[in-house]
Amino acid sequence: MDGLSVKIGSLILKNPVMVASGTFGYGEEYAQLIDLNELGAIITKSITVKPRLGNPQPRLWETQGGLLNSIGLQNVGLATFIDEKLPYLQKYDTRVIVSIAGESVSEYCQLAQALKKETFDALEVNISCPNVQHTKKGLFAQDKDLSYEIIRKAVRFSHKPVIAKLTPNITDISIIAKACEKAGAEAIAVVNTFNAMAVDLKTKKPVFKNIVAGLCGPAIKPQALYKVYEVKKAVKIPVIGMGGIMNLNDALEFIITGASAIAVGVGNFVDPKIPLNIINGLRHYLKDNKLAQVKHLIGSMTN
Amino acid sequence: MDGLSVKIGSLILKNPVMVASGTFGYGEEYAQLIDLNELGAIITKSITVKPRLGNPQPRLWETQGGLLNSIGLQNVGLATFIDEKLPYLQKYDTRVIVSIAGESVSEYCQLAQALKKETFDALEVNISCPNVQHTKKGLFAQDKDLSYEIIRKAVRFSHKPVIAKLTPNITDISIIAKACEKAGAEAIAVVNTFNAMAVDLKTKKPVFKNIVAGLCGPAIKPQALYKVYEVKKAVKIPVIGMGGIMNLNDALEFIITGASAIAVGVGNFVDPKIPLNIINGLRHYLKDNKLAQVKHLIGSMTN
Amino acid sequence: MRRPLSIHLVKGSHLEIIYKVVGRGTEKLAQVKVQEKIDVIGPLGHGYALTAGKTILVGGGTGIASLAFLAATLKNKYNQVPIVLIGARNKDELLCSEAFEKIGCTVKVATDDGSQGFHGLVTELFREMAAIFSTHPNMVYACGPLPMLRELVRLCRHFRIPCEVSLEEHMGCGVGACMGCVVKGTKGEYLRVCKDGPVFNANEVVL
Amino acid sequence: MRRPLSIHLVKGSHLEIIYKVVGRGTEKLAQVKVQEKIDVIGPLGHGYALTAGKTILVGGGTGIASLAFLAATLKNKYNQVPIVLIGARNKDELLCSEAFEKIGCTVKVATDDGSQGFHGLVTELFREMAAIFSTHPNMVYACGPLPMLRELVRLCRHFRIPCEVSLEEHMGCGVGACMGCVVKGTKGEYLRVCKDGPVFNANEVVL
Ligand SMILES: Cc1cc2nc3c(=O)[nH]c(=O)nc-3n(C[C@H](O)[C@H](O)[C@H](O)COP(=O)(O)OP(=O)(O)OC[C@H]3O[C@@H](n4cnc5c(N)ncnc54)[C@H](O)[C@@H]3O)c2cc1C
Ligand SMILES: Cc1cc2nc3c(=O)[nH]c(=O)nc-3n(C[C@H](O)[C@H](O)[C@H](O)COP(=O)(O)OP(=O)(O)OC[C@H]3O[C@@H](n4cnc5c(N)ncnc54)[C@H](O)[C@@H]3O)c2cc1C
Ligand SMILES: Cc1cc2nc3c(=O)[nH]c(=O)nc-3n(C[C@H](O)[C@H](O)[C@H](O)COP(=O)(O)O)c2cc1C
Ligand SMILES: Cc1cc2nc3c(=O)[nH]c(=O)nc-3n(C[C@H](O)[C@H](O)[C@H](O)COP(=O)(O)O)c2cc1C
Ligand code: FES
Ligand code: FES
Repeated sequence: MDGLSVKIGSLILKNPVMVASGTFGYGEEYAQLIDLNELGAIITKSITVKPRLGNPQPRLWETQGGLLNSIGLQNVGLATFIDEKLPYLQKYDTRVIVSIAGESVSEYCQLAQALKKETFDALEVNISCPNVQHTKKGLFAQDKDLSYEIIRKAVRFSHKPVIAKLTPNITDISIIAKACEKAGAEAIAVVNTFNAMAVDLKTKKPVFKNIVAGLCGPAIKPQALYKVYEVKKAVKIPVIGMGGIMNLNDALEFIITGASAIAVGVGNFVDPKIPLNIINGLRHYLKDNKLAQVKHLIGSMTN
Repeated sequence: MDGLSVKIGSLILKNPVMVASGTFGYGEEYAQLIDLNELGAIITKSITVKPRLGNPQPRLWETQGGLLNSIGLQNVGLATFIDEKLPYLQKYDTRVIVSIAGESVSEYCQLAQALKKETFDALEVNISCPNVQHTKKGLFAQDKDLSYEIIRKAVRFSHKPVIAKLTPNITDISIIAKACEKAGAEAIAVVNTFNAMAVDLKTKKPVFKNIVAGLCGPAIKPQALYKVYEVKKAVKIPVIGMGGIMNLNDALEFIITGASAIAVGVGNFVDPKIPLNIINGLRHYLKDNKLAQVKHLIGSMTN
Repeated sequence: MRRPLSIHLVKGSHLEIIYKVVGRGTEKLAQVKVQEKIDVIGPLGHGYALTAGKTILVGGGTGIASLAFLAATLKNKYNQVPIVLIGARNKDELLCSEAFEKIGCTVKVATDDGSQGFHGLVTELFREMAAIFSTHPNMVYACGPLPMLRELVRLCRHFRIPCEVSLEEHMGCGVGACMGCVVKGTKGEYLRVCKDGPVFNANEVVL
Repeated sequence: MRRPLSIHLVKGSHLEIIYKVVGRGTEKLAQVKVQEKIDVIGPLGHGYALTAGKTILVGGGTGIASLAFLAATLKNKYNQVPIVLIGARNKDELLCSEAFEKIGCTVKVATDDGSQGFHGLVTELFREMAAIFSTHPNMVYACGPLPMLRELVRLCRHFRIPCEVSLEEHMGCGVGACMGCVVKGTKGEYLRVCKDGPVFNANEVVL
């Protein structure tokens, strides 16, 4: 043991570095570029009951320090995921966290139940994707009652540790975090992308057909960090931090603020080695600072 | 006339380019660097009833594509503003918009009333500064009733066109925008800074004593633009757009999305000539695209 | 974020690329000094399906860059050189024609302003040629701006010539994981330019 | 965002600056090529208050850069050169001592590791000297890291020597408009490093 191990609820990770949902597919492509066994965990692309086509192109647009995406949850759907994607991931010595996204409470139940007998380590319940329609009023994760209900049922039906993934597009994220904690979530993942948009000046049209898209990347890091801080203050369960993490220092900021683990999203696009660089960096950081365990760093921020 | 003139409620500006509150002081310092007469309007640093010391240093921290600030509304206070700062600004051939910030509804009334007999063009009511305490539950601009009340009274007591400046730290900004419109605001300014933070890894302390600080700059532009879009859809009164505007193209994105005027904030720090460059750029853009009036561009986005 | 670029030519252990400076990324690339190391991932996706016999390459703008490697490969494999049609705005923006001539290709040029070769669009040049072909080509390979490709695919359908197009989309991961770089497929599904392409058979995609 | 840097020396129509590459901004600056133009605003704020008679300059790290210009100015104006104390981590990080010697100053060096001159902090060197001064200096001018300045100001108070310090803070506008770059003043108010400083009398500020 090299002191990197952390606990997320009942889940023990060999190190606190994950790859974020939607940026790593189901691992296959990146397996050719890095050793997946090194990762603390892989969070899969969110899957839906039926395969989803996703949104029309363009789906990506670079902004200063950030990336806008409007994928619209294109994915292979539950059945193909179970048949083809999950078996592939099971071969690796890393935690597999399956992300699910439903269009209604009952779809979440269906997903959780169908996955119950499968072999993987935790369920991330994505109630915060800005690129698909949730309710008429907004995202599930903007409504404390719906958040509670979805997480409660996911916990009940899946029999796996449940991680609730929240949106930062909210006045007070602590209310939703508390509702999810009460519903039985073992951890809170913070954050999904920020609502944003861009205009194509040549056509005077919004770049994205949906107008709104999700902003991620270093641009949002200071905001994501503050959301982690707010959630950490509000709940007792562990927080998984993400948003613009590109290097060791970014990861340390999140961990010191209170994240028990972190995830790299768009960083994988910039350089697939970033997660491994962070893991190695943490190892050196512990040694250089004579710390035995990375877990002693979690929430070590003083004022 | 060169086609740059726009109307913000009852206020006519010679061009749609303003400088944002808090980034331009009371104009004196920048007068040595650029010709203030060229500007569409100057929005002054928010003033409070009493002079404010502001927050302890550090107050600024650069992030990727952004700047965190925690000034805490340091300002000379109402009396000195009226005696020393306002007379200076009145000498210039530009619109002067006075920004006010109160700690309570009654302070806003006091500010509006005291300014009633002074000569300036509009009142910007800042109900959205993240660096000072508003109510126990959050910012004034996160509460639709308080927003309504403050704007209503500012309109009644000041007898000037009132601009409501809103926070982006909210689930649904359209609710607040509508409340302000109903209260008699002639325009909505969007956006103030985003809640964010940073950790100093050397000390493992938050960079800012308050922990939270306000993020501005190009990093937030896609988010700010979407807030402008949301507000524009919700209200009939004009919108003043700001957030990361650094050049002509940024300004055009905001105008095409629906802003009747735009403001440059942290851009002034990077290059004090940015507002003038945008004004000149707009002039050329109109010519190159054979457009008579910049106002025809406002909200010209199609889908 | 990384920038997708095509391989222009392979010379021994060297790769050549040709690119146009259009924004921040390519500007930075242009500032890279000789001997400086840069980090590259590739080659990614799959290229043109090689076809023996008479082939035609149609390129517009920087799109032409990726076709030289194809021409060289076709020559090596089948000992037959393709006919090359190059479109450009004007004489000065014309790229690579020597590279093709060196390979031994017949090169025909079209410029929008008539400053060299055919006066008009490269697709118009193609139409004129296709109308009088003695033997239909086995394949048209094309790379260039979307409007050019769209028109070319229309013409190829009309003349019943098989056609492969190399497409561009904004990319995220570049390896097929993020679903960011899609184009609409003819079966209604979205195909990834980075992994399923960038070269597609014209029958596979809706442009 | 712009980066605040001090003027090291003025030579005719040239300005010299000395800076340390610590992050992105100074890295970029280091890549600027000879003859390339950069945009500069300045000089901003106000410098040291010139004092005739015996003066001492104390500098640590890159802080020393701003003191050479002061030394030259004092010499020109009063025809008297200051004593200069320079602190550095080690011999290799020592800056500018020749520049001061050229002006004619007596230069004393302190290094943390004793690799040159006095072994210890420059403030310790100062204390030893101050204890045995025949005539007290009229002014101590100092620029360097905060802990050094803090200790120096304490010593100056103790020995009743007037002292001016040049301070650093993260800056926004750089012209006095944004209130971003403040230090606490002794009257409880916040002073702007960019406009009210960067040089302050030690009595004005709480370090
Ligand atoms: C498969 C493929 C092969 C290509 N081969 C070549 C080549 O050989 N030579 C060449 O000059 N160009 C080629 N391009 C286009 C090249 O990738 C873009 O010109 C380049 O990405 C522009 O980056 P920038 O930072 O300079 O421009 P910016 O405008 O600053 O880029 C902003 C964003 O837009 C994206 N972008 C801009 N233009 C394009 C485009 N046409 N396609 C995809 N994304 C774009 C960038 O990747 C970035 O995310 C190719 C594109 C693809 C998809
Ligand atoms: C009045 C004044 C005079 C200075 N004179 C000199 C000089 O002559 N030579 C020299 O080498 N350095 C000098 N400095 C320090 C110099 O400004 C910083 O080293 C530089 O800004 C670091 O920028 P960076 O982008 O390389 O570092 P980064 O760490 O990437 O900078 C990130 C942010 O921190 C700010 N920052 C970092 N260090 C400092 C600092 N010490 N003071 C203020 N802001 C900082 C930057 O401005 C930027 O906003 C001076 C500072 C001040 C305030
Ligand atoms: C292309 C792309 C696709 C994404 N898809 C999903 C998804 O399917 N489910 C999900 O929960 N989050 C998704 N996200 C959000 C990321 O998991 C992550 O929360 C966000 O990007 C912030 O992290 P980053 O700044 O490191 O990218 C996606 C992000 C990107 C860029
Ligand atoms: C240093 C600083 C001080 C500010 N002070 C104020 C203020 O007093 N009142 C206010 O309404 N907004 C204030 N703002 C917010 C700006 O007016 C503007 O809304 C915000 O910075 C977004 O624009 P930008 O990204 O162009 O800077 C301040 C911003 C900065 C950077
Ligand atoms: S760029 Fe990610 S799938 Fe093609
Ligand atoms: S940097 Fe703005 S007041 Fe000093």
